[in-house]
Parts: sequence; structure tokens; C-alpha cells
Amino acid sequence: MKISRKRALKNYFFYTCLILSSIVVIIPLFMVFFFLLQKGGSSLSLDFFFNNPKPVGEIGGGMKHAILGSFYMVGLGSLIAVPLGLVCGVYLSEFGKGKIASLLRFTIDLLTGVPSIVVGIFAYLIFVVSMKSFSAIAGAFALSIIILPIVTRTTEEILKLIPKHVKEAGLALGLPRWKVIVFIVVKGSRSSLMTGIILAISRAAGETAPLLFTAFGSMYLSYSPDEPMASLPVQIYNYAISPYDDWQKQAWAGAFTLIIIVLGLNLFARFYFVRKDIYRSIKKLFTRQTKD
Amino acid sequence: MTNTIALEVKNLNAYFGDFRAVKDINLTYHKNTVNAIIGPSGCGKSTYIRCLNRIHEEVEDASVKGEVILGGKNIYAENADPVEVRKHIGMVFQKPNPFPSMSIFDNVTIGPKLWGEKDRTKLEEITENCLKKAALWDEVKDKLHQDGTSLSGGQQQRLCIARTLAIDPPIILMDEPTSALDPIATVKIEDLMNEIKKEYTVIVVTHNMQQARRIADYTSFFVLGDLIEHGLTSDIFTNPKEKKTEDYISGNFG
Amino acid sequence: MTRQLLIITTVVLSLNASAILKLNGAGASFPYAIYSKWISEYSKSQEKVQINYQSIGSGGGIRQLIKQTVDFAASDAPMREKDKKKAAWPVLHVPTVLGAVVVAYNGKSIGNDLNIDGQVLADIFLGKITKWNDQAIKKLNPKRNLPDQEILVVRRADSSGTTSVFASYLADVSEEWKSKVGVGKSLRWPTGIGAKGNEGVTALVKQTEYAIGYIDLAHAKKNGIYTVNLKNGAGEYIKATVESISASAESFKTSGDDFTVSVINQKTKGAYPISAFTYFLLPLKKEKDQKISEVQNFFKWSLTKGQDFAAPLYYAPLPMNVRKAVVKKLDSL
Amino acid sequence: MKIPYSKQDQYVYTALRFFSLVVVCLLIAIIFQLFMASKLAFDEFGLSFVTDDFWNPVDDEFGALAFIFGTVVTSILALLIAGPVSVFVAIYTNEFLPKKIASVLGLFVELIAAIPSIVFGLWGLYYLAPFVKNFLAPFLKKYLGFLPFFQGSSFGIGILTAAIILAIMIIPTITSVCREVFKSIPNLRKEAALGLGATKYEMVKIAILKPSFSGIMGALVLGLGRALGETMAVAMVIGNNPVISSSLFSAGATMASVMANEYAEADSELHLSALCYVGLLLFVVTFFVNLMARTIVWNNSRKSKR
Repeated sequence: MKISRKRALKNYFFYTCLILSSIVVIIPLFMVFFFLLQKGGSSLSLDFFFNNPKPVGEIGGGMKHAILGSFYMVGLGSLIAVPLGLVCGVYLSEFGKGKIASLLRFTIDLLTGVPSIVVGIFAYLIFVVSMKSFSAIAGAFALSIIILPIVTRTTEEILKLIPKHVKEAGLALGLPRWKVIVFIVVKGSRSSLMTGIILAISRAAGETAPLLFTAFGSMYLSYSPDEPMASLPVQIYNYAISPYDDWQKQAWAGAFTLIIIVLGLNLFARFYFVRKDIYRSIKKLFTRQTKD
Repeated sequence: MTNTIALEVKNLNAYFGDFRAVKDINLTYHKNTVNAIIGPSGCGKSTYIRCLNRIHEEVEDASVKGEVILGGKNIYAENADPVEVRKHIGMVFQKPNPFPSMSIFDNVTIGPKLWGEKDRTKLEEITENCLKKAALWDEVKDKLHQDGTSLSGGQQQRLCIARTLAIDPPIILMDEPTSALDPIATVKIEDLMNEIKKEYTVIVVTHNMQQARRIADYTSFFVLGDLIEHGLTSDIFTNPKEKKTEDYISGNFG
Repeated sequence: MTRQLLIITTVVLSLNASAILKLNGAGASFPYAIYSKWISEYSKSQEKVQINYQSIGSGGGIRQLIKQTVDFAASDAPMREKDKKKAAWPVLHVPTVLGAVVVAYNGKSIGNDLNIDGQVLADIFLGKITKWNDQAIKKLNPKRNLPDQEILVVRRADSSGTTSVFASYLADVSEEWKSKVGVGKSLRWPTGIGAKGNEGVTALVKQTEYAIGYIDLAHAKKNGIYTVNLKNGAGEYIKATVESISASAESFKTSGDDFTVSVINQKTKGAYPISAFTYFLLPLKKEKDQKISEVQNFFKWSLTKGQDFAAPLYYAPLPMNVRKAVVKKLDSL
Repeated sequence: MKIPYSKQDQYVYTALRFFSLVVVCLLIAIIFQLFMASKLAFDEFGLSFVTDDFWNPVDDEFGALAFIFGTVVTSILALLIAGPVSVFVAIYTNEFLPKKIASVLGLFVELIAAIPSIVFGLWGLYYLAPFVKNFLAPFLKKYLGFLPFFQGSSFGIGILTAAIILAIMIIPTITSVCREVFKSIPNLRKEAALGLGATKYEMVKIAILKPSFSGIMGALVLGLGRALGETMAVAMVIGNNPVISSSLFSAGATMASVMANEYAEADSELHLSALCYVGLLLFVVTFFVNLMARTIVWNNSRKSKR
């Protein structure tokens, strides 16, 4: 059967769109990368990772406190939001009917659209005003509000994709529903779920506005949850808008670091799942050989 | 024959909302037999078989009335636990559906594992046993840690049967298990049914009359939710009592 | 699991650090660089004190002071009477350095150091003068060859003390500005496009030919951008430099405890007209605690030794007369 | 003691409902706090706040219409750009590229999500704005200048630039979710379509796009959410002028950007309160935009059922 000209043309056009889109998407990323390296590459050194900041004009300042602070607060925030988001996502995809479910779905839709600054103001009113002190906890709480809806939404979409008959097959094994959900549905889509979680965490890691009025920022390394804490985005923000070259360089280097950290996180998550499978099969092979 | 009763169905009705899809079925199944259910599309065969292990009620709006007696107890009694019921009545579905991102080994052992079996050697034993029973062992024994979905369709379906066998249910329901498979795979599954009836009671819905003839000891004929006729397979196919059955079998109907 | 471990260890670690006195301050972003420099230098001699200053904006700083979430605040503009009433204690305004608003523009054919007076500047930002070769500009720069091009006004989009100082200068020189636009941190602008932050205005002016905007001194110096010479109260055209900005406060007289007097458009010779103090805000608690006295020590240090660090960062140090008056006040507390 | 299985499921269900209610309460708390904070402005301006496009902090007169306009226009424009591009990229990576290259491309796209918005903002200011001013705007003006959207002169920053930045920022979200959705479609169906003699394009249309419509919509809503609430990057490049203009080259302002611009420095009570009122309105706008999206999904799924 010969394909008509019109259909062939459409097909070519389609291909062109696909390739063009992919190129167009990658260009900004590389431009930003280039931009960051060009402006901040020269201040990427060991000092940058192992020193605390120094004032303008002194060399050797770093962002150790901000890197650790970001890890601390994003970690704490995801510790709250990821499990909660997974639970809500499961609820929506598995029991998605009924009033509470539609209320929740509606809530999540609204939460994804809350500007980060409103989240910051909210966390400020809840934690900072009542504790009379800026704190890392308040920052983590604000970040968790950013993470929560993204995790919930992606979890719902991903779990919905598991065909119904797979769930029924699980039930037919005489398993209670919750076991089917946890051990078959959720476990079966864990690597896809990771994508959503990483997406959420990477977004939270780059947010300035929710942290400005909550974690506040600090010039020192701090580990206590009830004190102000530095974070990469706040530090980047402060330095990027300053007129001094060495601070601006630090800001770009910081942004570069942030992206690399997220890249590392992403790769780690992917590698983790792959490695586990490889590890298992190697172990299996080994045990079989000794048995024989 | 020293047949004892495996499952007894009394006045079973199944509904989708107000729609009655299965009407007043009364049937008795004997142990160690293969029982086929045939009938035209949309006749309620699948709905009926799904009532037998209480999967039907997982569908939205669906409900069941009547009794199904298993080992002297009604599985639809108020205090009956559907989960417990399904442990005793396994099911294989129309489409092969290995669990996603799970190895062959995990697919087979997930049932026993979640039922509390932790001993690794025992789980390995179960895997080997069930895969042998499902006539899959020789094909997969070297790749137990590959993803279950990497197998071919026929292999996947046999994997699903092995998975069901792993929880050792006395009764196994099969809902058109070969409809998605090629003839060679179909033959393998049919042989398998013949083999496992030594230990299990099999109830199978099939679209294919020849298949029923080849494998079943008893056959029931359904039309639009009604049980038209039930009897020994040889009787149904050679000497049907009802006109409708005869028409269907000779190809004048459905 | 690893995360939990991390948290437990960090909590344990943090218990050891409590011997150090920690002070938090928040507020204006304009003096962030000099304050962090001061803090760093000051802490070299004071190991037991950790001061943390974060630039969350002057308004934010004042709000934190009222809500008592910080030990001191900083602001580019004095607190308003309403806010003073809301604070639990009286608040002392301590001037720290002087800042200036510099009018920057882009235009190779115009050349650097264009002469502008207040009236013309107001008319440009009111949208009344729209071309570079307008008669009013020509009159002030008779020797220049001014291009027949539209002026693009770039202004701050975010609320800012810089805008407030700039607007108070324009209101001082132009009745029309006073009545039509007024003074505030964010305004309803008659013309122009808004960029965020000094950084944004600088970038936009640099990128767009024939644009004009207002920025702080450090951004202007660091970016090699053209700036105007502004006519001051004494009738001279003055370029913004650290010295000319400091000069604007030389004739400053305190009225008692109040250091919040405007230094805009002074008649002092050599004074740049759009200058302003930036302040530390010190809550005068009745019962003095250790924190407050440490804050006071830090303030005193910044007004004496600290002043030497200002000029290299393009902040104008306070003239001697102001320093003495403020230190005297701090000593009397 | 062993809990019967049906009870176990019940407990789990109750727990799930409980956590869901916690999240719902969180939203209520946020809205309540915002409402309390915006009460002053609400009492002062009432609903005319929504219909006035007058914003003057000096005289304490506020109306949010221009911001609502800016938010809706930039978000929808961003979605129009990012939606097709993301779907294309998702298809290309999933169906056409070899697995290794696809995962690298996918990784790159996800990395975009990690770039802090301030970096995007400054990059947009230094690179994108000049590009728009010198190339894109003249190009659009030349070929589409008869449309009211592409008239007037462009200074680089403005609604169009903001929408492009937003589009770049939401692409990773939409692409990643779409990829997961497409992944779930069985190969059998794609092969069946190809087997019928369909071209690749037709295969994608029949076997991929149609069945995953609701998933794609879900992805778009997620992206839209981010576009509506983005602050810093937009504030850097939109020009921040609360005016309503039909030209995409002109400066505008969004609700989130005005909050970011003025919240930190606002010192009059009414100004602060008006900003919170804007925040509250953003909820309303988000609600309506989502409602629209959901209606589209609902209509479509009803159509396809028929």
C-alpha cells in the first residue's frame, strides 16, 4: 500500500516537530549552564565547598554552610512531605471517588498553584511569629508545602496507570487490599514514583521565596533546627543582586553547585534501582552455584 | 468415581447497579475436575466466575446476592472475609498480568511472602515446584531474576498460573486464559489444566468450544446471565437437552 | 535511615555550640555588603558573639522588630509614626553610612557626565520630556550634540528605599511630582518600565540604548555605566562619588535624639543632592539584657573603626560630626 | 491478636482519609491566614478590588485587575508554548530515540527543574530579553504584525519574555509526567496501529495521544500550577507595569510578581493587606483555571466513552 503524499508530508512534519522541540528544550539548559560556568566557574574550588562565606574583597569564601543548610532543610521537608504525598496520591488513585477524595484533589490542584511567597508568609505566621525566632524548621515546613502537591499529583497519575487487572490479580492471591497497594502497585512503580519525588525535591531545592521569611538565612554554619539557617537559594539571591564581582561569581558558582547536586541526586536514584537488580541477580547466581 | 463436592453455588445473582447480569444460578462443582463455562459474548460468564471468589464486588456499583458454599461455609456470609476466600479460590485472568517491575521469582513468591513465609529456601522450593507444575521451569530456571514482563505472552500466562498455584488454593478459576495467546501456547496451557486437576479443581471460562470439549469434564452453557444447561461435557456436545445449546454448538446461534 | 542519622548527629552537635551569644538582625538590602563586612571584622575580636544579618528588605526588618523576632533591624528609611507605636519599646535610629541614588543612562553619542538639574529630571520621569534633544536638556548642555531619540525610562519595580529617596528628591524639586506622584517605596509611575532590583535596572539600562534609570552608587561604579552630574542646592553640577555623598551630611544638625533628618538637596558645597542615611534600628528595652548591650557595642564599633571599611565598597562614611553625635548618644544609654 | 483482613483494609482506608483531611486542613489554614491578613483591604475595597486596575501604594489605593490579567495571560501563553513542546519531547524520547540517548535527554530536561528561579530570572534578563528585542519581536512583527498581539515596540522585557521563561520552567514537569504516562501504553497497541499501515505520526495520534489524554491534562495542570505561582523569574523580566495591553511586547505584571516585589518592603497596613488579598485572589484564579481544565478532561472522556 502506498502512503498518500499528504500523509507522508504530515509524517515528515511531525518528525521535524519532534526533533526541533527536543533541541529547543535543551538549548536554554545549556545556555544557563554556560552562563553559570562563564560567570562563576572561576570561583568553583575546594574553598567554595569547605569554607563559610567571607565579606566582599576577601578571597577564599565559600558556601559550605548554605550547601549543608539546603541539604538539611530539603531533607527535613521531604521527610514530612514525601510520605504524606505518597499516601495522598495512593488515596486519590485507589479510592479516588467520594467527597473527601474530590476535596483532596481540589486541594492539591490549588496547592500546586500557591506562589512560593505565600507559602513563605504562611510558614512565617505559623512558626516564626509564634516561636519569636526564625528557624530551620519553619523553612523545612515551607519547603514541604512546595513538595507535597507535586508528589501527590505525580503519584496519582503514575499509580492510575497500573492496569486494573493487575490489582485484581493481586486481590485474587488472597491479599488484603492494602498489601496489594503497597507491595504490588506502589512497589511496582517505584522507579516512576522516584521521578516525581526528585522533580519535587529539585524544585524545592531551588526556591528562595519560602525561605526568606522562615529559615531567614545565616552567615554561619548551623545545625540546630530552631535557629536561622543558610540555604543555597537565599545565598545565591543575596549575592546575585549585589554589585561586587566576587559575590556575583559566588552566586553563579552556587547555582551551578545546586544543579550538580540535583543531578547527583537524580543519578543516584536511578542507579540505586538498577544496581539493586544487578546485585540481586549476582547474589542469586552465586548461591545457586554453591548449592549444586 | 468418589467425587466430593468442591464448591456449591446457590441462587447466585450478580448486579451492576440495577442491571442483573447473572440470574439465579445453581451449580455444584466436584473436586479434581475441570469445569468449562461456555456461551456467547456478553452472556455473563466472566461476571459469574468473578462472583466465585468475590472479585466481582471490587468493581464499582457491583453487588451479589445468593450463596456460594466452600467447605460447608457460605463465602458471602456476613462474617466471611473476602480476603480469606480468595486465598482458597485462586484466579487466572484473561490477559497475562505479571506484576510490574518484579522478577519472575518475586512474581511467584509474592503470595506466600505476604502471607508470612520468610524462609528463603522454602520460597525457592515453592518457586521451583509451581513453575514446574506450570510447565515453565525449564524455560526460565536460568533467568529467575529477570523481569516477569520480559517473557512472551504464553510464558507470562503460565507465570500467572504458577503465581496462583503458589498460594495453593484448592479451587482455581480461569477467565478465558488462552484468549490472548497463540495456538501453541494455548495447547501448553490446556495440557497444564489437565495436569493440575490431579490436585486442584479448575473452573474455566472459555470462548472456544473445541477447547471446552478437549479439556473439560463438565460444561455449563450460559446465555444472557441464565444457566441454560449443565452436564458432562460429552453429553452437552453430543446430546444436548436444550434447543438453544444445540443451536449454539452447531453454530446456528451466538 | 541515613537522613535520620544525619539529623540525630546534627542535633547532638548543636548542643555544644550554645555557649556563644547569637544575635540576629534583619532589614535593608542596600547596606548588606558593608554590614556583613563589619560583622566579619568585628567577630575577629569578639569570638563569643555571633551576629547574623539578613537582607529581607527594610519593611521586613521593621516588621520583624515589631514582632520581636530579631535583636536589631536595619532600614533605609526612618520608621513611620504608626510603626513606632506598634513596637514594644522606643526605637533608636542609628545612622550607619550614607547612600546615594545615581542617575544612570545609556547613549554613546551623548557621552558621560551629562548635566541635569532637578526640574529636568522630574520632567523626564513624569514623561513630560520624552526626547534626548529636548530644549531643557540642551540648555544645560549647550556644547553637546544630543540625539533625536526617545528616552526610555527604567525604574524600580520592587518596593525599595532607593525609590523612596529618589522620589523625595524629585518631590523636593518639583511641585508637580509632589502632587501627581508623591513619595514612597513603590509608586504609581506615570511612565517607563519596571525592573527588579538595582541589578535589574542596571542590566536594562546597559542593554537598551537611550534608556535612563536610577541605581545605587556601587552598581554604577562596578558597571562602568554613564552617570549624570546633578545640580545641587549650591548650584553646582556634582558627580556622585563617595566624597560628594559624605559631604551632604556635613551640615547635619541633630535635633536632640533624632537622627532621622533628611540630607537631600543640601546647600553644602560639593554635596551630592540625592543622598540619604541608612539606619540600624535599636530597640531601647527597659531592662537591659546581655544581647542588647552586645548589639550596642557592635554599633559603636561600626561607627568608629567600621567607617574605614565603607569607602572601598562604595558606601559613603559618615562625616565626623555625625559619628561623634551618634556615639555620644550610644554611650549615654 | 490478629486483625481480620477486612478490618485491616478499613483501618488503612480510615488512615488514608485522615491524612487527606490533614492536607485539606492545611489548605484551609493557608486560606484562612491569607483571609485574615487581607481582611483590611477586603473591608476597604470589597469586590471592586477585582475590577479596578489602579495600583498606587503612595495613596493606598489598590485594584488587582491588571495583575489578574497578567497572570492569566502569561500562564496560558506559557502553557501554549510548553504544552506541545513537552508532549513532543516526551514522544521523541519514549518512542523514537534509543534508550540510552533517551534517558540522557530525559535527565537534561529534568535538570531544568533544578535551576533556581533567580538564575532563570537573571539569565532571562541578560540573554533572553535582548534576544526577544533584537530577533523574536522584529520577526513576529514582520510576519504577524497585523495581529494586535504583536504591535508596538519591544524593549526586550515584557509579557512575551515572561511567558517564554515560564514555558521553559514548566517544561520539565510536563515532560516527565507525560513520559510516565506514555510509558504505560502497551507496545501491543502501538504495533497494532503500525500493523494497520499507519504512519508513525498516525500511530502516535491513535495509540499514544488519544488514550493518554487525561494523563496529559494532568501534566498540564501541574505545569500550569507552577506557572501561576512563579514569582522571582517573572518579576525579573515582565517589566512590572500594572497595565492591560493587547500587545504581548508591552510590560505587564502578575499577581505573584507583585507580591514578591512589594511584600518585603511594604510598610502601610493597607498595602500589606492588599498584597495578601492579591494572594487570595490567586487562589480563586487557580481554582477557575483548574476547573476549566477539569471540564475539558471530563467532556473529552465522556465523548470518548460514547
